[in-house]
Amino acid sequence: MLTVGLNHFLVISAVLFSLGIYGIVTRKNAVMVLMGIELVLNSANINFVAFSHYGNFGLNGQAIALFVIVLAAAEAAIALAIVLNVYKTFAEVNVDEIDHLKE
Amino acid sequence: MSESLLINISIVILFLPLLGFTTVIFFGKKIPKLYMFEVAVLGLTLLLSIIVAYVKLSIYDTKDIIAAFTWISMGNAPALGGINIELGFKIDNITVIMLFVVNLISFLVHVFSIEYMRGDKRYTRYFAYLGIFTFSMLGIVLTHNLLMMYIFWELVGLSSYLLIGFWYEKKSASDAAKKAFIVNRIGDIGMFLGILILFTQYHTFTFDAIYEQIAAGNIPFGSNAWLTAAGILIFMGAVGKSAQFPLHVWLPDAMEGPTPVSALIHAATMVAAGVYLAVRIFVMLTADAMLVIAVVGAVTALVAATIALTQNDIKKVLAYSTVSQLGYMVMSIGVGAYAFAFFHLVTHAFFKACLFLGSGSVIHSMHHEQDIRNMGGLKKKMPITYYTFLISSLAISGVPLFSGFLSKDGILAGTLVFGKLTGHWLIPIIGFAVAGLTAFYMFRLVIMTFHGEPRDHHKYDHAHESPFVMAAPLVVLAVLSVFIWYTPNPINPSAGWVIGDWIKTPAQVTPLETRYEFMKPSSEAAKAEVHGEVIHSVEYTETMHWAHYPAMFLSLFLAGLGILVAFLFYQWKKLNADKLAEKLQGLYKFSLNKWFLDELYDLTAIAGTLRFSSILAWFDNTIVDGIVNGSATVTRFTSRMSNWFDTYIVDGAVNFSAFLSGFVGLSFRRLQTGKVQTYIVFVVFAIIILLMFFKPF
Amino acid sequence: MIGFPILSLITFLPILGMFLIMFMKKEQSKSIKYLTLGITALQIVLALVLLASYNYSAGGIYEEKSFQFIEKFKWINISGISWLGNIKIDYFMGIDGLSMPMVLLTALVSFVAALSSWNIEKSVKGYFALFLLLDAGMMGVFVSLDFFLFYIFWELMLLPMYFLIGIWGGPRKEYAAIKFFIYTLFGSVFILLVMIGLYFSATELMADGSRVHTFSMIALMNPANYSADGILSALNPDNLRLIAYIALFAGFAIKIPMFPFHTWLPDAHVEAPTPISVILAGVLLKMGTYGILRISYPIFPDITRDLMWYIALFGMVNIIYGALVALAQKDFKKLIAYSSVSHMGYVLLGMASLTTVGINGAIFQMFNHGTITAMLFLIVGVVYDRTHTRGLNDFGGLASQMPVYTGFVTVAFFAAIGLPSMSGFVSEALVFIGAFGVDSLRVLTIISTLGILLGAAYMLWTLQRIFFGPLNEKWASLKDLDAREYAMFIPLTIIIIFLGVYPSAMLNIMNSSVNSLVHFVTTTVSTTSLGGL
Amino acid sequence: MMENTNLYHSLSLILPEIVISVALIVLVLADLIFHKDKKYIPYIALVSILVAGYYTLIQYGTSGSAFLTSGKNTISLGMFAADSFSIFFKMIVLVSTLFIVFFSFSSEEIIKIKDRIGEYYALIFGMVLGMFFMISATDLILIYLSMELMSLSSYVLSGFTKLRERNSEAALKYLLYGAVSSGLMLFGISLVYGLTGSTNLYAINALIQSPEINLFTLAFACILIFAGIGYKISSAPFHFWTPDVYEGAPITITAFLSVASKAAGFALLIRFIKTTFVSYIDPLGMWHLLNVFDWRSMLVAISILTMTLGNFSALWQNNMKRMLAYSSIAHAGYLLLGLVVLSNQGILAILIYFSVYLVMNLGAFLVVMLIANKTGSEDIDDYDGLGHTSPFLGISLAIFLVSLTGLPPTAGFIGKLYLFVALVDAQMIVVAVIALLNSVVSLYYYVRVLKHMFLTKSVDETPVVSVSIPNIILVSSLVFVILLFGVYFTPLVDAAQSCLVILGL
Repeated sequence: MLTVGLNHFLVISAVLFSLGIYGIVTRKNAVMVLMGIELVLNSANINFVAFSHYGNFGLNGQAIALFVIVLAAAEAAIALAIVLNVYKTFAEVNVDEIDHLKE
Repeated sequence: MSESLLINISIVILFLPLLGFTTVIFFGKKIPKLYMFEVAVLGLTLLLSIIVAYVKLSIYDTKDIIAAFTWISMGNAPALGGINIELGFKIDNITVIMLFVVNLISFLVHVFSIEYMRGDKRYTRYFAYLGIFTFSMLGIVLTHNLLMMYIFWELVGLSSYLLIGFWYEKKSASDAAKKAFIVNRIGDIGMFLGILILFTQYHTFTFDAIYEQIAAGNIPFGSNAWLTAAGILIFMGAVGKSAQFPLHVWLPDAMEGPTPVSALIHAATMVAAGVYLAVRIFVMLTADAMLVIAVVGAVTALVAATIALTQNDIKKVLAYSTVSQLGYMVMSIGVGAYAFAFFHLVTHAFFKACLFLGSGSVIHSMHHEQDIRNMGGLKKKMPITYYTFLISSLAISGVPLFSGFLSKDGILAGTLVFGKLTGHWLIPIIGFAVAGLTAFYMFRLVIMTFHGEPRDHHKYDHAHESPFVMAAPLVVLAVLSVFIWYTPNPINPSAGWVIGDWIKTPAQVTPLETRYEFMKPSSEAAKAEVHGEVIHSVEYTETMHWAHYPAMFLSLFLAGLGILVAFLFYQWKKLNADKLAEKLQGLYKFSLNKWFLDELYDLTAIAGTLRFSSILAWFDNTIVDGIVNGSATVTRFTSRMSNWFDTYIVDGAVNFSAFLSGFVGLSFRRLQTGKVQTYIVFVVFAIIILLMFFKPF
Repeated sequence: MIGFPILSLITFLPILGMFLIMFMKKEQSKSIKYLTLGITALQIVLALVLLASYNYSAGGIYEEKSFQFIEKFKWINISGISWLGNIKIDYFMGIDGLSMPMVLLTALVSFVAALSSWNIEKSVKGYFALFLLLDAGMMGVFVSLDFFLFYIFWELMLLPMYFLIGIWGGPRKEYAAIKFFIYTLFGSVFILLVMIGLYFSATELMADGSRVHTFSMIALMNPANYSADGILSALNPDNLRLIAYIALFAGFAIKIPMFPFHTWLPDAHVEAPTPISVILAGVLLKMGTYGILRISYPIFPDITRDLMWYIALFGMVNIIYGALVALAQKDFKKLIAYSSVSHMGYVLLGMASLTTVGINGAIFQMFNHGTITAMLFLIVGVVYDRTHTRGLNDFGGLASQMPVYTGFVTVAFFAAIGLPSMSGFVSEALVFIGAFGVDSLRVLTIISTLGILLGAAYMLWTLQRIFFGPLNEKWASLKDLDAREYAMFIPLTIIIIFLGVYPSAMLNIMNSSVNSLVHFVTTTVSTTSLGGL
Repeated sequence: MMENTNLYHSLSLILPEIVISVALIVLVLADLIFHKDKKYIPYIALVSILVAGYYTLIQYGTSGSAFLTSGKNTISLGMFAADSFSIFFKMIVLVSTLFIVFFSFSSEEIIKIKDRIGEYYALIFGMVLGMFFMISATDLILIYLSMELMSLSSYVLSGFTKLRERNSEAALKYLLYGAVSSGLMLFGISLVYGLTGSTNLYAINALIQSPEINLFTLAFACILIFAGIGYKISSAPFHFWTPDVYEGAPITITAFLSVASKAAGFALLIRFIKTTFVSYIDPLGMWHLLNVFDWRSMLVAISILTMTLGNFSALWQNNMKRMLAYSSIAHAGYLLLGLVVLSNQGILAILIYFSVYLVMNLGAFLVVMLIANKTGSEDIDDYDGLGHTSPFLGISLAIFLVSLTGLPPTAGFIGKLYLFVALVDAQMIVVAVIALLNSVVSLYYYVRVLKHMFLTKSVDETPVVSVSIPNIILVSSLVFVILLFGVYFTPLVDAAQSCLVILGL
């Protein structure tokens, strides 16, 4: 019987992390990029919780995960505000096109 | 008159012309009459130098008077000991005779110039320059050390430069001045190096101190070769100043200066300074050095004489004759005929000055015509000039009863002895050949100028005898070209004052093994004496006796032959010079073009240096500046390696910084795309790369 | 000895002047000029006061007590628990025979340059303020005995120089200015590095018996002050003294400028306005050689002895190369610039000899080159002011048009050629005598003497091209010198000739110090152990 | 009881942070209350800064750890360290905030948004609060949280004025880049947590000495965490946001980011490495690291890369702000040099350098702002002839730039001097040479500005930039400080010397 162990969580976390990075790098829409960031944050969260659980480190890890979730929410709020602002200025949210500031 | 008074008067003699120079150069523009002050100053120095000469030769004739002071003192230098550079004056017989000669000729030239230069727009400045020349020349004469010799050596170079280029509006004049200075510098470098060798060893510049050390067996760097080198190098100074082969090329060009200047500087005094220097260092010359000197002198005498044969410019002929005669003197030093070298210097000074002033007189009356082919028949118009010129020509040709015969005969006898004792027969052969050539070209000159029919009637008609102030110096000098001033016996100079009493060949101080046999002392007693007169070996004395008459008759014969041939060609037209020239066209051209030496130098040394310098300048601009700065060349080279370089670098980059910043900066810039996702990709890659490099195993 | 801090005064007087100028109105250009002139004149007076009370027999160099007019007090003194952050810097000034001639030179050249700045019209205020700042920096370099202080003054000159060339210069001024700036900065970062390295390697004994790290040059010279683990201590088997020496030397060499670091010089000179060229050639170049003599030599005597042949080699290359390149120039000013390269080669050659005669000659040459080249650049300036061209082939026959000027030119040119009776001869002769006396340098010296030939060649050729021959009709209305120009030329001419006739006037000042220097450099064993610490 | 003392003690240690938090609340409230006339709001900010400064300074000499938790091995595992090191950096942050408030008075960009000025200051105080915690944080979670607090405020601020496209673009880029960086860092933190079971730095220091630690994972985590901090201090290769954001953001914020947030980042990095990885400090002040990760090599590489990249890229810039951005990257490289020597001497150098950098960089930004106020341009080409028409600004900027180059007699030289002293002391000569050559390169672009101001003739009329009296005083005081510290730096070094204590070993 398959026991779900630390490694499984770590694999999932790694996959999520990679997907997040992939999303950040490839998505054109700013909102999609933001979602990629969420994936990265949550992959870390999985780590925290999993380590906390399997490593007998107490509840610290899970508390951290809560902090991160809250912060992620705040970040998302600010991010969406900024994206909105960008949309008002550029009339689009394609991060590829927003490259006026460069060499 | 006490010794100190004597030396003080000599110092006054030295500085009076400087006073004249400063006065005239600063105030001459405001007070044009000031040139008379300069002439008066020279009159005074002449008077004083006659007094000094008289006192010295009559009272102190065997005693040298020296006064010195410390010029630079460096205290007790580590590892070197006390370094004190002394300057000072030495008065011996040679000095006072030179003092007299220089001042006399200088004074006469001053007088002559009053008329000759009249109307020149820089009239007063001319006299100022003469003043500074006289000062410098007297400095050379009076010095007791090599450094001061070098200092004044350069100063005469300066005055010579100024006077040759006096009419600087003419390009040829300023060219000649420049050439004179630079060619002289070549010799001076040698002289300077020679002085350096001596100073390094002895920490003094004083002649006597150096000779004492050498006599004591202390030779430079412990090697006779260095001693020889020192002698030859110092002699290089003489090669430059006395216009010896191969540095003689400046002297004929120097004739661009005013003719009285040529008489004073480029015939009688300054060019003789080289011989004077050689006389001064004679005692430290090794046999090898002497041989070199003899050969240089002989070659110079021959080369110059052959060139003089075909020249048509009156001053050029005289110039080459000067070079040739200087060659004689130098050769004479080289063969050990010390006294005759100096004697010839003195006699030559008078008759050559006379010749030049005579030519000046001719040129003046012919309105600056210098080509003898346009002269002729001037004898009637200018009798004083003609006779003085003739007397001097006889003197230079070595005709008895004239001074030149006395000195030249001595030299020729000396070469003959040298040839016999050492086997170097070529030197006497050249010596005698040149004697014949000299007689020929001098009389060619005399005949072409004064005899026969005038060839340019227009100029001839305007020709006239020169006024008194020009004629008088000629007469004085011509008179001084007669034997009686030097010896009562017209065929034996040794019976006279100069050779018999005043000038004695000094014993050499060089290590015995480096001397010629005949320069070695004849006895143990003589060996101990440092400054004594040389007491020649018996062999030498015998040879001298043997050589006396053959030399005299041979030289007489050759001189006579030369004069005869000259008359055959030019006076009586029995022989045709032009036809001969055509027949021997190659030789003729060779002589006319001065052995093509100027061309040779132009093509090699001068063009080479200029070419090299422009290559270096290019090198400096492109490569040196480039490498430190980075260079277009390098950039271009690198650019070939990659197209990318071409596009981004070569356009803008000229120097290394741009090259480097182009490379680094641009590649960095390319990363800055403005696309945030690209940046994030870079971050991810950066993390991976960092991990690869800094992973712990 | 003088009661008041005369060295500080002579150094900071120009800074005071700079502030005064800053508070003057733009329109008062005449008063600004007179103020500057007055300040430089005052500097000369102070320098003469120094000279009057100068003790000729005091050696200086490595012995603090034989320096003169010493001003020393604590400037920065940070002491922590351990040595951490602990930097002791003294405000330490004093002069000896090495610096006295340079102080005189700086005062003189600044004065002359101020005079020749008279026809500056553009932003007068800024020009003279920067000019005075530059002056202060130069003076400071020559009187500082603390390495740190020295370095501050050394760098202080860069910026004013940059602006003076960059704003008031010729057509390619910006390029020349930045090139100068970059080159010199490049050199000085090496100096900085070596300075820090030295700081760590040596300590100074304080009055209370403790030992602290120090920037004092004099303390750094004493091998007994080095601890065995210092990276620049000869006791340390892995010491970096050779590399440090080369780095330091390179830093100074750029200023000299030594081949192949010299290429900034022609550009800077050609573009700089006349007075700045005068200062550049007259004073700034000397700082390089002064630095080597003051710092490299006594602090690294062992390496100096090892490398003297190479220094002489570079001296020789400078002499010959500079002269040859000068020969090919078509621009009057560039020619003079390259002649500077050549003439500074003599200084290097003389220094390399490590003998009293040679080093005396080198320092004397520094002074003489200062006066002579200053005069040469003034000469270029005079003709450029009038004709606005510097092409050697654009002239001809000026001698008849401007006889007095030609007279001064002749003096300056022949001085540059090294004609006896002018100061340049004595120093060159001493350099050659000194270098020739050293067995290993003899061949180099012999080759170097070619420099006097080439020097004569390019100088006389120039003289001919500009002044002789028929008058170029274009210049038929040129005026001869005016009173101000007389005032620039006469003092220099007098000094050049005076020192040529009586060189002891200057040589006596430096002689004791040179003897100490030579003694110190040739005999000091750098591995003397400190013991303890 | 125990817990309460602990809490009170902790609160006394975070008094400055409390002041900032209160000020933040007051500002928000004031913004609501004075919604008509908001001209008093900046003064509230000023007063708060002064009060916070006061409370920071009186902490001098105390050293303690706040919010202790009783861990397994030791009892004093606080997550907040109050020590002199943090006081120094907090003062740097406060001083720069003070200047930013002054700048904001006269910045045209900020004046245009005066109706939102309350939010503006509130956000700035949010940043300050974040920085304060960053400076003192000794727990990975506090580190993460404080960084996020600061970042979130700064994202908004960089696009705050919304006057031009570039504001929004800067905000978006900063946001995305920052979020990804903090995400990476968080992932790193989670790995560290997994390896050690703790987020407290002291505890981690003890735990990673265990031989069972997977060094590869640790290295990965370290690099990820460094990526997070490296982006804050804009060290290569995590600097890419810097030029774009600096150019796009309002100039006051750019100045603030370039000094204060960099200071906080450096404080954090130093404390993180020191607390987590040092095994012991020898009497000479050299740090000896645990043999788990080769920080020194990595930092050397990154430092050299950073300064080289910053300097060489700056050569090409035509926009003053962008050039100063690259220059600030280069300076981050120099500052990292102080860390790579891993010694107290190096930290001292960093402290000194930062104080100097604060003055000269703010000075440069101030002058650029004053010029931009008038001309509306930050292009270097538009500076042509400015030195002649506005000599005061020209000369001041020249002095700031010379100081940034590091030439004596300016304070910038002293900063560099101490850095090189530290490097030579640690015998890292080659690195020192590279750094010195870099500073030669930097001369090019700084002098280029001088060239445009003084050497180049303007094509068209150069405007005369007049400066108000307060600004003259402000600029002159900065110039004065630069020159004073250039020739007399004893007080500066003394202050820095007394602030070297980093709580822990």
